[in-house]
Amino acid sequence: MIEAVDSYYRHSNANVHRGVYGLAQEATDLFEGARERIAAFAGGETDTTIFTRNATEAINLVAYAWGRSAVGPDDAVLITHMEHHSNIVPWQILCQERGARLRYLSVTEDGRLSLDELDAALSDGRVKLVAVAHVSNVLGTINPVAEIVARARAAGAATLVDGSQAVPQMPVDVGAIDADFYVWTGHKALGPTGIGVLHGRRALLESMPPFLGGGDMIASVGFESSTWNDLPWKFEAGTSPIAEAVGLGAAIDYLSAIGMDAVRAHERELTAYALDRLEEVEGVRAFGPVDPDGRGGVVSLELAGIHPHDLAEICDREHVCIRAGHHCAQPLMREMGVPATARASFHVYNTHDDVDRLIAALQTAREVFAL
Amino acid sequence: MIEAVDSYYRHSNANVHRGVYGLAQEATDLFEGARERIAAFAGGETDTTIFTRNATEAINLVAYAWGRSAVGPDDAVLITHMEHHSNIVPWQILCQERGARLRYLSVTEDGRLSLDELDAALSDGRVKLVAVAHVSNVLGTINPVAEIVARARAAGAATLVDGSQAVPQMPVDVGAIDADFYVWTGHKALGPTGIGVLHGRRALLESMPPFLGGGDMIASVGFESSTWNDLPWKFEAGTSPIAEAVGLGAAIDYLSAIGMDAVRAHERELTAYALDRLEEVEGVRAFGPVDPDGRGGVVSLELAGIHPHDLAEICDREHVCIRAGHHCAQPLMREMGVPATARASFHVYNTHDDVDRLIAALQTAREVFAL
Amino acid sequence: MDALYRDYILDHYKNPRNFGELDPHDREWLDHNPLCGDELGVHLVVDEDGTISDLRFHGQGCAISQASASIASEELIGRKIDEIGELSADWLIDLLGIEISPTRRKCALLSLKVMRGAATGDASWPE
Amino acid sequence: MDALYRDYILDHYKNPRNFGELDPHDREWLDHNPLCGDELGVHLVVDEDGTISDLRFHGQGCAISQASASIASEELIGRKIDEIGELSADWLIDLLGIEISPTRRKCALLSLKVMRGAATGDASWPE
Ligand SMILES: Cc1ncc(COP(=O)(O)O)c(C=O)c1O
Ligand SMILES: Cc1ncc(COP(=O)(O)O)c(C=O)c1O
Repeated sequence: MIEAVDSYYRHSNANVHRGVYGLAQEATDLFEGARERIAAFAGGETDTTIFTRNATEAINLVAYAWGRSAVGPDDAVLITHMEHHSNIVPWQILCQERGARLRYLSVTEDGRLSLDELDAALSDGRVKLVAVAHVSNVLGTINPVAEIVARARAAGAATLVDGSQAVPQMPVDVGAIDADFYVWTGHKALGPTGIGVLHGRRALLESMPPFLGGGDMIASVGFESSTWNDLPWKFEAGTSPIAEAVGLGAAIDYLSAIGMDAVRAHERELTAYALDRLEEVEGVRAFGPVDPDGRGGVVSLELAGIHPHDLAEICDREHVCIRAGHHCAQPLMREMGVPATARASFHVYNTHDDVDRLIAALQTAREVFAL
Repeated sequence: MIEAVDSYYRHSNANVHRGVYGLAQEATDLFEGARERIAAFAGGETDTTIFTRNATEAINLVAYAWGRSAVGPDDAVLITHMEHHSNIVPWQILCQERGARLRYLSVTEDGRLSLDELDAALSDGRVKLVAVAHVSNVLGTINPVAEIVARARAAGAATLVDGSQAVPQMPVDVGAIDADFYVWTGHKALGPTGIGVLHGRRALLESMPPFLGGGDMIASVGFESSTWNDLPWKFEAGTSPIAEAVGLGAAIDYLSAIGMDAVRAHERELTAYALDRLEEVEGVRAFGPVDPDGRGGVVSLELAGIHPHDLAEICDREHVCIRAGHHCAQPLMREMGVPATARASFHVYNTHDDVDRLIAALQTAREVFAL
Repeated sequence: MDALYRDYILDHYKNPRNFGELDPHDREWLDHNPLCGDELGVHLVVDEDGTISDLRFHGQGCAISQASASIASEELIGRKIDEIGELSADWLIDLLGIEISPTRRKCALLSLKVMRGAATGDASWPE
Repeated sequence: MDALYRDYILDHYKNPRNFGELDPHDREWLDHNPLCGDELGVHLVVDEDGTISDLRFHGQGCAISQASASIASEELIGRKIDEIGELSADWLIDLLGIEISPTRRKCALLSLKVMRGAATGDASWPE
């Protein structure tokens, strides 16, 4: 990935879509070629695959360009207690602006959603959108998104799936999930910062007004008004994240070469091993589903008597990187009754050794804290 | 710049602002350190210097978060015929949505704005915002933005200056210009794609609602509503353009080392030389101010009998990169009565030789077209 | 001699055949190349038996797009309107007789796109 | 022995002094550390002559922020409320007696920020 970004800047650095000279053409080919591969990687179509700055911007794009006209007073937006702030705050802002209600699905003791509760929430017909994470960034839960989408659609609601944690760690086919909007983010998929992806349903994208106005998203600009470019460019204003797309393209090539089935198997295996070994450490509680088949490669935990913040500091000294905090999921923290958690993430580059070192670091922390 | 991005990814790749471990701290320091230097480079303050995806997003941020409440029916937004689409389309969308009027200042024969016309346009007190380019990307015109800002303020209008072309090529002091909003873009300043900059007046930024909702821009997230983070993060939702900021930081360090006075002198000198030599080529018309003191380092031209598109193709074969097209300034093209122009840009890495090669390429084009 | 800007291409560019408008006309179509802003419009007069009896194009663009329109116009007058939908990108590029790089392909094909649009209402790019 | 998590720091963390609330109280302040979410609130009772006669803090956070609040609370009871605004970051860090890395600085200083806020209304971070 680093090599691809680097080589782009050294050899093909010219603005895409503009000018006829050779360098610009090369940049366009690299950029649009990356789009094609990135779309295919997630099972999407090229021209309904829109590049944004990150997943957050992709969700806001939907909240502004689709939500401002589709959600009105008395309507509701349904999200869940396990969402990332990026999939909460845009809907709070939308609902406040439009006088709509924000509803939440709760999370069970073992970190899952209930389809019965979903049906109940949909039953009064007010829900215009269901927005849900494919994989929780705190609990690791893999949600049954295809089923959720089907039930929402049957109830007349549109759907947005936040795949930021899913796309990097398991085979994802957005065509099969069939949500109206599916978003993910580059930097979680071993790609660079500065790029996110929105796969949208063509009919919706075509009927939506644009979000950001500016260069590239127009067909022609008159004095009073303008006409919009075709998909996907209608939603990509200004200079595109060219190097970022090239870098993300290289990242998904790397993941494809390993094979997403293999990536998933590896993460399942490491997570299962970690859940097992964590039981050895006194005072540890791991959040989320107990069955490794139902969860991705993150484990959030709490160690009685040690604040997550201190735990992360001690692990860091032992060269084990874990993240402590609310993980941009304050509502979930509140529901779980903890101020924060410590979270270990596993990916293709991690091994059983890393899990062993984590366990050792947790034991060290207990010693430091004289527990 | 490439080295800085590369080294960031290799050595400090961790999400900013999150987690206590060392890598994250290092990334935060790099990112916020880059913000400090980038702000100082343009004469802005650190915490009112907001990173966006590009200049386009910065302008849209203002149009949404400030414009939606500040501009109402019967109000007007005043822009000019020489704006880039990025500084036109967001205002068209805003005006259409709010029932406001979009007014234009015209461009004189020699590519300049008239302050008298500005005063006349402001005189009825309806103008709520004046948005103007600091330097035109087509004509090269350096607009008297401090004067424009002062007159707009006296008439009760807010101001936005699009400095995308100015910051890279001349000393800019946004404090002295004193516009309410000043935006620019990274990739024009020898920096990476995927980053733009908004310098905003503190009082306005504090009173504006946020634009994009999500991670990092919140102080705390409740179930129904949230509270916002301090400046500048209130306007930076989701994962920040970390590598991009580091890269842009390196780019401005490079420019600072040369010295922006020296950069400006070099570009002035090359532009003057180019304007001189262009007179040798039969049929050439150069657009924009004739006095090199009043213009930056771009020269748009037309060559009678050869479409700009063909001109760019022939120059490309001669290894001279010029851009042909509307340069995201269709209204200006219409005003100038041309479908497109060919444009040469000069920067620190260009020399008199490059100008000579341009002139030779134009002569070759005339031969190919048997003129 | 230049491989792209051949004499006859430049000749068609400088002296376009069938340039202008037709009033009245039976069919018309207007389109542009979003990459470079070239615009091309066409007017057709169609006989009762479906023959294109007259055709004029107007607009502005580069040498390739203008010459392409001029050359194509000569070929299309006298053809049946039903045939136009069948004409492929290759047909036109062969007709032009020059090597078209991927970058300039849309310049060359805009004329066929517009003429096909007028004949069939199909707004897609010729393949 | 650990240079950061010294015995007396852990002792203050595990057995915080002056933890809780005071009702009634004369002054209160609540704030948090945006980096990690630590929250700290404080209640003060102030004598007629301006002496802090009682103080309780509540909230949750890491060992450093809790121990810092506990240690500071012992120092502040009995002081004049007017003095609190003068107390510097260095004063508190010296008091803690441990080496604070830049990353943990805000953890250590949150207690002083909150206590200063209650005394003076100043919401800035101590320098
Ligand atoms: C004057 C001007 N404004 C705005 C822009 C838009 O910049 P960006 O595409 O990075 O948003 C540009 C550059 O392309 C420009 O030259
Ligand atoms: C589940 C989930 N949603 C959304 C995001 C937001 O991604 P970004 O910050 O790149 O917009 C993240 C990652 O940080 C995430 O884990």
